[in-house]
Amino acid sequence: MSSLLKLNQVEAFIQKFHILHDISFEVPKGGATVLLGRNGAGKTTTLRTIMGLNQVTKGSVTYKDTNIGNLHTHHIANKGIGYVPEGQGIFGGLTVGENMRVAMKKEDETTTKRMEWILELFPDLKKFWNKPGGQLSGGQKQMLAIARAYVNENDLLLIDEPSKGLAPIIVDKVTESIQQMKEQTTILLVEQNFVMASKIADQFHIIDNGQTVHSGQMEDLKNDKVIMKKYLGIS
Amino acid sequence: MNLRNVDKITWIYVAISLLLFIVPFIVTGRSMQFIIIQIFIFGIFAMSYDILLGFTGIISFGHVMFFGIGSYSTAIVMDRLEPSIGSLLVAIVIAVTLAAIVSFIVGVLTLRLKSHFYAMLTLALAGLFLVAAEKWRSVSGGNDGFTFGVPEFLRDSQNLYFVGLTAMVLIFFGLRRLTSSPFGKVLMAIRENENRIESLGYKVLHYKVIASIVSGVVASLSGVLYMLSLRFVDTSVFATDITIDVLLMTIIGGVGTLIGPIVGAGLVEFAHHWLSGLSDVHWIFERWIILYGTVYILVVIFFPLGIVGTIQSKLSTIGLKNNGPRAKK
Amino acid sequence: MTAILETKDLTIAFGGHIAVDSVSVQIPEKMFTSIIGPNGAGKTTFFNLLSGQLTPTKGSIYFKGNDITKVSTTERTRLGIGRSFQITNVFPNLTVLENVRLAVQSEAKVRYQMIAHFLHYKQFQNKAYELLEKVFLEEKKNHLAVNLSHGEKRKLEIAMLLALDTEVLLLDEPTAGMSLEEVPAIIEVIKNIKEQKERTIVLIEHKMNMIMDMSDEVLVLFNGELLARGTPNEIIENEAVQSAYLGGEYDEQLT
Amino acid sequence: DEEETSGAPEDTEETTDETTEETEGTEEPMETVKIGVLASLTGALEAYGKQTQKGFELGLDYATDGTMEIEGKKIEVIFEDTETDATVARQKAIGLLEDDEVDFLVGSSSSGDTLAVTPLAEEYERIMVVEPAVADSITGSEYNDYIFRTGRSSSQDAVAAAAAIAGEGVEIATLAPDYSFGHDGVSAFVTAAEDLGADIVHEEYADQAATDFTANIQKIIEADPDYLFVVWAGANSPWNQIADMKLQEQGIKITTGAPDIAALATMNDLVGMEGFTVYYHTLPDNEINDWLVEEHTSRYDGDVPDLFTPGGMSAALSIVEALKQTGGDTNADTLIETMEGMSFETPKGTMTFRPEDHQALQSLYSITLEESDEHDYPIPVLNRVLTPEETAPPIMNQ
Amino acid sequence: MDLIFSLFINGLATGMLIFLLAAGLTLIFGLMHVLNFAHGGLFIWGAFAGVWSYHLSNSFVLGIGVAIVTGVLLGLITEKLIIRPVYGNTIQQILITLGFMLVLQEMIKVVFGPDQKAVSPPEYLQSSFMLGDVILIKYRLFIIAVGILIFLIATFILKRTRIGLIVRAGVMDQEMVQSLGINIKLVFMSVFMVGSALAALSGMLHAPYSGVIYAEMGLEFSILAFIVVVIGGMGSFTGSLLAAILVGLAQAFMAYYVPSLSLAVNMLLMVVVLIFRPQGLFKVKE
Ligand SMILES: Nc1ncnc2c1ncn2[C@@H]1O[C@H](COP(=O)(O)OP(=O)(O)OP(=O)(O)O)[C@@H](O)[C@H]1O
Ligand SMILES: Nc1ncnc2c1ncn2[C@@H]1O[C@H](COP(=O)(O)OP(=O)(O)OP(=O)(O)O)[C@@H](O)[C@H]1O
Ligand SMILES: [Mg+2]
Ligand SMILES: [Mg+2]
Repeated sequence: MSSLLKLNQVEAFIQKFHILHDISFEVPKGGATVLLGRNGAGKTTTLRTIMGLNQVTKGSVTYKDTNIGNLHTHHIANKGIGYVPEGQGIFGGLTVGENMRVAMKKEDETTTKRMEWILELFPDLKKFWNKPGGQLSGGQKQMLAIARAYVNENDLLLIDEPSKGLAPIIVDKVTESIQQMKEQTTILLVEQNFVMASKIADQFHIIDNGQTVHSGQMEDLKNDKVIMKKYLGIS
Repeated sequence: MNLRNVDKITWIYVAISLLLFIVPFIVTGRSMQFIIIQIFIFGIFAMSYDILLGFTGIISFGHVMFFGIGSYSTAIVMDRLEPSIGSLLVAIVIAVTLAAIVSFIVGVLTLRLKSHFYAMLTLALAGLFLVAAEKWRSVSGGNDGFTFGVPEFLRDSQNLYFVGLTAMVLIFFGLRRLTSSPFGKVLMAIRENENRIESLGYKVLHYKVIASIVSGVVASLSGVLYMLSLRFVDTSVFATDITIDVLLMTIIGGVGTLIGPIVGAGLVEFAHHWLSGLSDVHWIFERWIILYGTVYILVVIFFPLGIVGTIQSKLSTIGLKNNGPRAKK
Repeated sequence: MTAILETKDLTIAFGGHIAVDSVSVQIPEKMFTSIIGPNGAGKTTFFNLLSGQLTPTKGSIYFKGNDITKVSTTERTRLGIGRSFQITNVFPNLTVLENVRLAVQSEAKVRYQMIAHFLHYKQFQNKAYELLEKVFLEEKKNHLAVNLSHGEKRKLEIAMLLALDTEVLLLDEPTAGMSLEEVPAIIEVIKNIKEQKERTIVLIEHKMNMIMDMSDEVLVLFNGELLARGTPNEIIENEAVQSAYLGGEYDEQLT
Repeated sequence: DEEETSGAPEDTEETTDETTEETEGTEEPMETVKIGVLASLTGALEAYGKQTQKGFELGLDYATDGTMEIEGKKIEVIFEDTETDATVARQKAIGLLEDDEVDFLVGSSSSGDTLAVTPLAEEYERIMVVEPAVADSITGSEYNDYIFRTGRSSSQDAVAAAAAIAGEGVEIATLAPDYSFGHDGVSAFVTAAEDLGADIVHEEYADQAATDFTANIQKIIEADPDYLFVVWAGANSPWNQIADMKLQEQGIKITTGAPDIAALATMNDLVGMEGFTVYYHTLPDNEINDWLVEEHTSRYDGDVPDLFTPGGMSAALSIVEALKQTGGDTNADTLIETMEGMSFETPKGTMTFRPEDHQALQSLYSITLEESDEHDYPIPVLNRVLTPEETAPPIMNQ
Repeated sequence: MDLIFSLFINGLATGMLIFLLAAGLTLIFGLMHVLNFAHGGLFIWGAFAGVWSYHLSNSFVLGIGVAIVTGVLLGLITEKLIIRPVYGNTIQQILITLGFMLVLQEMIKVVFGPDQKAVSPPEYLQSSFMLGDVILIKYRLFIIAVGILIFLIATFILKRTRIGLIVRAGVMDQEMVQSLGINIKLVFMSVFMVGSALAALSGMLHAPYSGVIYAEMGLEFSILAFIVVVIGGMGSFTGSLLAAILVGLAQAFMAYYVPSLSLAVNMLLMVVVLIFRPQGLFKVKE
């Protein structure tokens, strides 16, 4: 299986702090991969490093067989990588519609179609189309952040904790939408909601203290009590 | 940080202050003493600005109004009464009272206006003071200004030096205490996140107003000293240029450090003195102001947090590393 | 049982949008009340009204029988209503310890002390440290809050709220984004507070198992209105709640 | 900030000089007379400061025939830049007095700088020759015995202006910047003009930094005077708006003090204006001026001396003359005694320090602005010389 | 009536001139939130370079062209060397741009000499004509026209393209904008260059208006521009236009009716506006 994205012994610093020590994993084309780990393990930092928001100080990040480790963020994004950041990254002063417009790379028919699909998925966004993003509720912001990533045609989607702050009913919807997305796009997910993660992901990697410590198929993990307990605290 | 540690720093400051008391016996040139006195004066003024900018996060473009209030109170009292220590005290009382009243009002306005809007409003208020000084010519002497005498004792440059230094040292230790008190910690929190502090049970407005008053009063004292050193007043004591100067001193030294503004004042005064002196050396330095401007640019590039701020943060990261917050198991 | 907090006809409109619509509830003293509801139902807004961040367009709020509708945020905190925030809201360039210490200091009512050095208040430092231990954040005490990971910031939020030691604790999705292993521990902390110190707790959460496990009573908000209230079991059985919130046969209901 | 210059002329000059020897012992290292000159050598008033500086240097050269010696003493000059900042001026002055131990102070380009320094002259008992600061208070309310002014004062300007245009029944309006300089100038003018029988029909003050003067000019049009007397200084000026508003076409004649050459260039629309000036190089008719023009032109690339150049020269000439008369004695009391009432020759003719307030009485020039083929600015053409007696301002230091 | 009309038209022209001054700053300060004290430096450079070439070639249009090019180039240099390291940090911006302002201002004297320079409008824009009793100054009508033109173009561009949105988004969260595939650095640089070009253009247009240019005018006028941008409401062209006209009219009417307060008119206006509208005339959503 050819891998779409491959991290090889990646190290990264934030300012003077050494955060990522040795991150190595592959994301196969098609399907979904989830990163698991405790708070502060380095999951978010890993995604940010892939996006070029942190410098890779050692190791390599290979995407479609090219090293993207030292590219500018916008170049990386333009290679077809979409990103839903942890803090949602909503432009508070812009309306929901404007937030979407900033994200839209082109305005053609497919985009319009996607737009329709998105608004069906998150009717709240339609309802609050002209409301400043900063005034949305926490969950609505989360929806907007996901919607922004959905609107473009991407080859890879990096999604950081999509379920955070969402009502169960919306979590179901988002889960379903990611499952749909999987058909055209590869997904790399960070998620604490284990139920959701196991519904979506095919394989997992566990990060602990800035290192990838365990990998495998999601199917197997559900039954692997030892790993679950050791790294995820689930018993 | 522990007590012993803090004491060490305090001792260093005390030692430096004592050293400064010896300086006039070594540097006897009045002209150089005059420059150093200006550093004391602007050091005080810049510290007062730091209370606003560095500790409370308020940018004001009109801080000079308090300096001007201090200046005119002194000048007018000295001119109208006889130049004695008694009238100096009267002048200080008037200066402090006026500054407190004005800074109270200005401080209350921080409630309504945020960041740039507040900055511009203060610019406007200081501008109105300038216009008032210009217009009320019978009292202020207007743009031409007037000269006046000062108490005999302060006519001596050395004495003035000691008075300026003492004032600066006292104010420095006072403000340092203030900023490291529980009150000061709340100010810093306001700078960081004004909205959050309310839901911790603190009244933002009270703190801002108190900070504004402290800052205004201290600034007016620097105005008083300025007059003692200059013995001449004109409307330029309300000019925006002075706000800009003091802003620069504060930033160059490092905001939120208190000692930084003094260092900044020293650096600005000496850089100014030295660079402008270059023009006597060679005609090529006729445009020394270009070099002076370049100094500012270089400071930002090499000392992004100001001189003291940058050094402090270098030291503290070393400290943090030793503490090993993220010990790898 | 007496109500420590009570709202009457509480309403707020943002422009034309009514975010909280005539909500009248009593929050019983020393109980654990949870608020659930779809995203945008008005839960956080309701908290904002209780804590004074927002002023209602209509209706009033009573704390221990006194009308506090016009009382400021600061005063409400001092009276005994503390809250945590859904979107993390800390002091970014202060250290973790200093963040908590500010709350401890407020609780100790040392507010305008300008003369004494902070280090004379050693007990604040210790208390803050203890609280950090409770939320598993003591290792990060000297880090600037801005450098924390998301989950760590959530913990800091909780520590600050605990430090205030108010009679009422309003918790807005405290465990969102917190890792699985720590959620139970944090829940434990919250429960202990309620039981040992006899506090009143109001919690907004989307994690149903948590709600079921902890709540004495659950309020359901929907489109700004109080849709239902009852014990956790009653609520989970409620069909309206199921379709609007929990999923299942939801379909077009939300629009 | 600056105030004195451009709109009205100022300054005077004079010279004398001497190169002497007085001593016989050539072995001995020669004694020196030190002079500290304060001027704005950078900043907004830089052009004026530089004129003073050049004038002063030329003055010494002229007076000592280039030897830089007087009564057997070497003359040493130190120029300091006040940056048009009172604090800097004071600091530099202290430096000059203390560290360099100068015998004379000269300066400066701004009244504020000057007033910050004059008390030092008294304190250190050194003579200060004020040039070209114009504020009346320098020789008025802030006067002290050590101050002598070769520059003309605001009131002198005003009196000159009045002499140039006022007469029985003439109706005059004034326009001036709304600060001390403008108010001083106007009030002195009003007194002088009314003495000459004129009627002041309107006084208009405008924000000096304003972009738009049309509202002010509108009011003047409504007052419908025969003359509009403008006191102005500083780069930002109302001239082109006065032209745009067609005052001259509406029968209102403009009069003002002609400024320095750079500013004259902004007055092209005012050709035909009658006014006065402190100096323009073609106006005075005397040997010193001829020398000044020639020497200045050859030294500075063909540039003629400008508004304040002769002032700088006069300051130098007055000092040399005084030294000559005291035989090189720099004792301040002796000098004061000598200089009070002393007359000295300058590029502007004879000047005399009035004993009462030490203001140098001097000639000013009544002129008309005329177009010139050689220059891209209108040139002042002499109507008549206003004599020192005519332009003597009231004594204001009592 | 004539009087009021005359005051109005002159006030309007002043307002438009001030708007031109503030237009560049509306982008740089209002939209990008860069507290650029060197704006006045760009303004004087536009004025001096433009006037120099105008006088050399006798073509006013060429002068305008040169001013704009100067603005663009200086904008490029300024953004790359001075502003880029300090985006988002107001305190550093103050220091570095003030330093740069000193350099720019003093360099003017090195290049063009320290003297003030007289400037008059080209023949075809000179003088004035009378409409009844009202004097209409040609150059002012020209300024009004240019002001309206710039306003329309700017509004059109900001409304019709994503650029305004992207800049505002970029100010709120640079990283996120980049993550959306936008080269925000390039966008910021371009906007900064346009803002600088506007500053330089207004310097050039201002020159014949006041009849004289001098190095110190930069700081003086940039304060006016800051006032306008802030009371207009930070980043709104409509706001800046309105604020500028308000300032222009206030100056004209106060100078006529309450002359004793005309020194204070800008400041008073700002105090009044900010007390009643703490967010400026046109509140831009934060
Ligand atoms: N800006 C920063 N400066 C210094 N340290 C940082 C910074 N951002 C994150 N860290 C540290 O890096 C580590 C990893 O953070 P990261 O955000 O990647 O964690 P995470 O696995 O996403 O955690 P969470 O589940 O809480 O979101 C944490 O220990 C955090 O404190
Ligand atoms: N300041 C505001 N201005 C305008 N509308 C607002 C504001 N705050 C909240 N709203 C709107 O009010 C509604 C309720 O928001 P609220 O934040 O209370 O929802 P919530 O129940 O907490 O949702 P979530 O579970 O997503 O956090 C939302 O539609 C939101 O867009
Ligand atoms: Mg994370
Ligand atoms: Mg919420």
